[in-house]
Amino acid sequence: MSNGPIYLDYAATTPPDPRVLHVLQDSLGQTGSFANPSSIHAAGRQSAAMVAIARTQVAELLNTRQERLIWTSGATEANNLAIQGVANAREHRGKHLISMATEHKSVVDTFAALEKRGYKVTWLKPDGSGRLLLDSLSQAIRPETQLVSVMHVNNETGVIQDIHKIGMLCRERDVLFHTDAAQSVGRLAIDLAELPVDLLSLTAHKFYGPQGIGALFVADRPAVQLSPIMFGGGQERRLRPGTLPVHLIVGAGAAARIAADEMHENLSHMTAMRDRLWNGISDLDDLIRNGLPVHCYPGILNVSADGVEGESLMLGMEPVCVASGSACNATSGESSYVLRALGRDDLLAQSAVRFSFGRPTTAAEVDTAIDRYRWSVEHLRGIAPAKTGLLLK
Amino acid sequence: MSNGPIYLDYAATTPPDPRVLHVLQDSLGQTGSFANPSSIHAAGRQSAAMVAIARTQVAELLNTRQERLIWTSGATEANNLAIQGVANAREHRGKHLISMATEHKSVVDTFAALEKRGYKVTWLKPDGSGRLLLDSLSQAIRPETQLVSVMHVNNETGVIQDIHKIGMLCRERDVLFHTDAAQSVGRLAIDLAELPVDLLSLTAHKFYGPQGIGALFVADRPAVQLSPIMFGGGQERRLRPGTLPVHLIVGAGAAARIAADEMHENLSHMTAMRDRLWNGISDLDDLIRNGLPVHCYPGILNVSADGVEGESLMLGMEPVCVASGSACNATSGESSYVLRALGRDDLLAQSAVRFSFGRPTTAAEVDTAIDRYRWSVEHLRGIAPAKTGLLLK
Amino acid sequence: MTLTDPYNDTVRACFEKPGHAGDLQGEYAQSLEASAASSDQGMTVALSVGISDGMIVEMRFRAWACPHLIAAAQMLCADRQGRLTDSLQQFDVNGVMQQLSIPVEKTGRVLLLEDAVTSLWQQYTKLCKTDSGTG
Amino acid sequence: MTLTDPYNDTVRACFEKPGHAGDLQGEYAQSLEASAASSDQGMTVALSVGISDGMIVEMRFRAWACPHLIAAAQMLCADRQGRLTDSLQQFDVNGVMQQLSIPVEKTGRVLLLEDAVTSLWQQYTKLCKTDSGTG
Ligand SMILES: Cc1ncc(COP(=O)(O)O)c(C=O)c1O
Ligand SMILES: Cc1ncc(COP(=O)(O)O)c(C=O)c1O
Repeated sequence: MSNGPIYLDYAATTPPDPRVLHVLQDSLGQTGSFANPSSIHAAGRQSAAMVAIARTQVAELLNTRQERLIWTSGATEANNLAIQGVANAREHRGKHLISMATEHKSVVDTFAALEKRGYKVTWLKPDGSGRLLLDSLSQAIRPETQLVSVMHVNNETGVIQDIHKIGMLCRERDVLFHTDAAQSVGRLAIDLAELPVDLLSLTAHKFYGPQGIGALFVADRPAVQLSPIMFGGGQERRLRPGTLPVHLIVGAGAAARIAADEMHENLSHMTAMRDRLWNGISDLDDLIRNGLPVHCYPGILNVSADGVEGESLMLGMEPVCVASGSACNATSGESSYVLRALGRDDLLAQSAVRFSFGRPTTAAEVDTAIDRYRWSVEHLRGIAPAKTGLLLK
Repeated sequence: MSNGPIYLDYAATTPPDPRVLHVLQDSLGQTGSFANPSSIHAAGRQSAAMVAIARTQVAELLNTRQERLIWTSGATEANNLAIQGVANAREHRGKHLISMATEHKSVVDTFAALEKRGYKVTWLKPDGSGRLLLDSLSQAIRPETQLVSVMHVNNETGVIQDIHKIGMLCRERDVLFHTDAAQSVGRLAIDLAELPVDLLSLTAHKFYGPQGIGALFVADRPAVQLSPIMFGGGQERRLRPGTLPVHLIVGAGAAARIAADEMHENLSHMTAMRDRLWNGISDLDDLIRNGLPVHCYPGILNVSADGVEGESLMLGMEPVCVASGSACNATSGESSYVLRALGRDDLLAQSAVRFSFGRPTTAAEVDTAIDRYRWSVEHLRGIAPAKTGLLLK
Repeated sequence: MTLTDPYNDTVRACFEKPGHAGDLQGEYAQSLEASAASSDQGMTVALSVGISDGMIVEMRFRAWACPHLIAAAQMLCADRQGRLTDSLQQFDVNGVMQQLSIPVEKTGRVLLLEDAVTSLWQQYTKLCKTDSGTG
Repeated sequence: MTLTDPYNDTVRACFEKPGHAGDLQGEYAQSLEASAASSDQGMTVALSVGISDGMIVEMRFRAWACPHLIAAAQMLCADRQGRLTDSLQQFDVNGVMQQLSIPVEKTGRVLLLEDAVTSLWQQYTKLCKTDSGTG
């Protein structure tokens, strides 16, 4: 790995844990079963049994029952199913929805699509630390409000929302509550027996499971009505059709079990890596840490550097792979709407780097990241005009 | 394998080809890349390059260009995206749609959902051989018709529709044409440079690729407008959001290449296996072959047996895994709507067995299937009342 | 890996060798037949008994049915054969379902069998009234 | 596996060691500065030239820009330094894009650089008219 890329982008996606890899291989090979779990023959029943075990493993990670989970292709689909599903099922009751400006694209764009269909969406802004103020939520809820969707851990900043309090408020006011927990499931303890959450989205590739499989938790309450967004066979309680991908589900189950077992240890490791990195760069001038550390998941460190352009910063960081505050698409030139919602201007948002840490992250990798970050910031500031973006402001 | 299940249900799903397994393992391991192909860092770019290669491999199988393919989680999603997508994008032009009674559930139920939203759907019936009569299609097309959806190969009977002629008729009449080719891609030659098809659905797990990955082909014609059914990142030309599952895509690509290389040889093998099976059972009394053989894909043989109950037949067939003409869900008691559309009554539809063959199928397996089928039919007829279902008719 | 096998060993054994399937082999002073069918499930079960001196000497079934119903019919015949005709009065639906691990969704099918047994018993009591003294 | 690396070797080299980044080091009879910025992309590029006897003796740039634009500025400065001021008249957008394999979507950024060069040349010709005879 000495000359290869150093991956510090675990918030984007995680490699399958070696133990999950093993399970995936077994599942794809002779001891597994590829048959359609809906088939009534012996091979199908074996697949169904494997799917049931995996469903229980994911349910246990969240302290819920396996029947509450609907397999999807990932969190994007789970978010779409939750939000479109509630909106469509409860359309006759009212067309007001609430979410935040700092949600993931798959939530923001889904609500935006509903806006085009005539729904009213209230977009709440976080305070400067990235958190939702309960008061602003309370004021936004109206009699015709059907759903509040607020993510658990933000994918760019790591900011953790208090989903317990948000959920309590929603229950009091008789509004459904969805949370996109793509960044927190398998990373932070989540107890769905305790949390007043109606719908929760997750995706296995954020906790060392395979890509292409996720789930939506649907609480067992009469109010939680969902319409499917896709139609077909009767799989997944008629909420999500399609042949269940057995090996992916088995892999997700294995990943969930490992995550449950090692959560505490993983969190300590994340904290150590993050603090090491921050200690190594924080003496640079004009850095801004995005997201108030005390409210942040320790696996993510997001830093803006005044006077540095995002794409160049990414190149300077090589071979360290990190995420940028400029859009995924280098040429769109769009800067992070999440960071702008936290009060960063365009240039500061664009200059942001998201470091994110994983189980395999080593101190040596972090040290390389420190070196590369320091070099890049100093190098680019050396090239930049005296007053950054002067012409633009 | 002597005592284990004998799998003759390749129309439901195929195991990954050993070469695909190898590719999947590589892709998940050190030589692969798990990074998000949308990430701009080196690891992301490596993933993007792998995805591009796989996209080309699938495109080559269909003789089209890679930009025409949208990755989905499978054919169910591709069908939903095609049908809902066209309906929503062209709603203002007209709300009439045409499909067949013998389509897969993921097509039937999607149209049924649109019917609930006020669309008019004309459901065409096949003739007794299972084929669509072009005349009936021609008569069904109205000025406000937006889309015709007719599958290529039927999943229960193997009946092949003449999608060339159907597509030509649609072009003449200025109607979009979608075909669910889940059962034909990788099995029959498909040349999208020649075929007048606007939208085509496929799924990798039907051609020895992994489960959980499929694609929608979208023709490069201005008329082909699609609205997404899910919202999120800008992936897949804004038509299908979500982190691309790299290993699944790489696996689908490898499977496509193998299928292209070995199509002819696979087809001969299918034909030999099917004919061997039919020769071994056709002397039994009162068997009906569903789907006119001359129009059938040879990998599927569907046979009804008078006087035999479906679920019992399945148990009698053990350890041979085949599909039944009764619903997947043994207790729903619903018999195949596809076979009923071909003129079979409830009891004959329920008694149907779908044998389907794959690359790994051996003559010995087919011989066991013959033995078990003969035993089961004779055994169950021996138990049955003299006049089957007399009380019901 | 435990498979969720829908058929327990008794069901499998009854299905494989349903010794009481078929028609009555002997000639009896009294023989009765009854059948029941469900239109939604398409299941049909027919029972026949050969009775002598208030005893069920032979009991047979025919069925166009799923393995559970076949097994239930086979078990019923095996159990009643050799017993007093009175035994046709009782049919323990829950007991049968438990012994054969029949899923609850299939209760309706077991009730078909109960219908057929009840019908036999009713025919039998009618018969007794007609040629009184034989019973 | 070939990676689709968005940066070719020249871009990487210019980015790594942009020898012409910074401010003019020497003192010149004539020195000119020009800059251009795009509001949508947030890119800024500033050029400065030191001129003696109609020759570009030194040319420097500063940029808040993506690697392609940094490389283009660096290449420009390296190329023009030591040449006649006339060379500021020409700027081959296509040539630069080709040499640096700049994706077509970034054309706007290269045009920024052209704007800055053009501005330099215009300032220079104005200057020549004012103190005519020096040029
Ligand atoms: C917060 C959040 N929500 C949703 C998603 C989408 O997940 P997926 O890629 O599984 O669709 C992601 C990651 O991509 C995420 O970070
Ligand atoms: C004809 C046909 N269409 C669609 C599908 C659905 O495919 P998938 O399981 O990939 O969603 C299948 C198989 O299940 C099929 O046979």
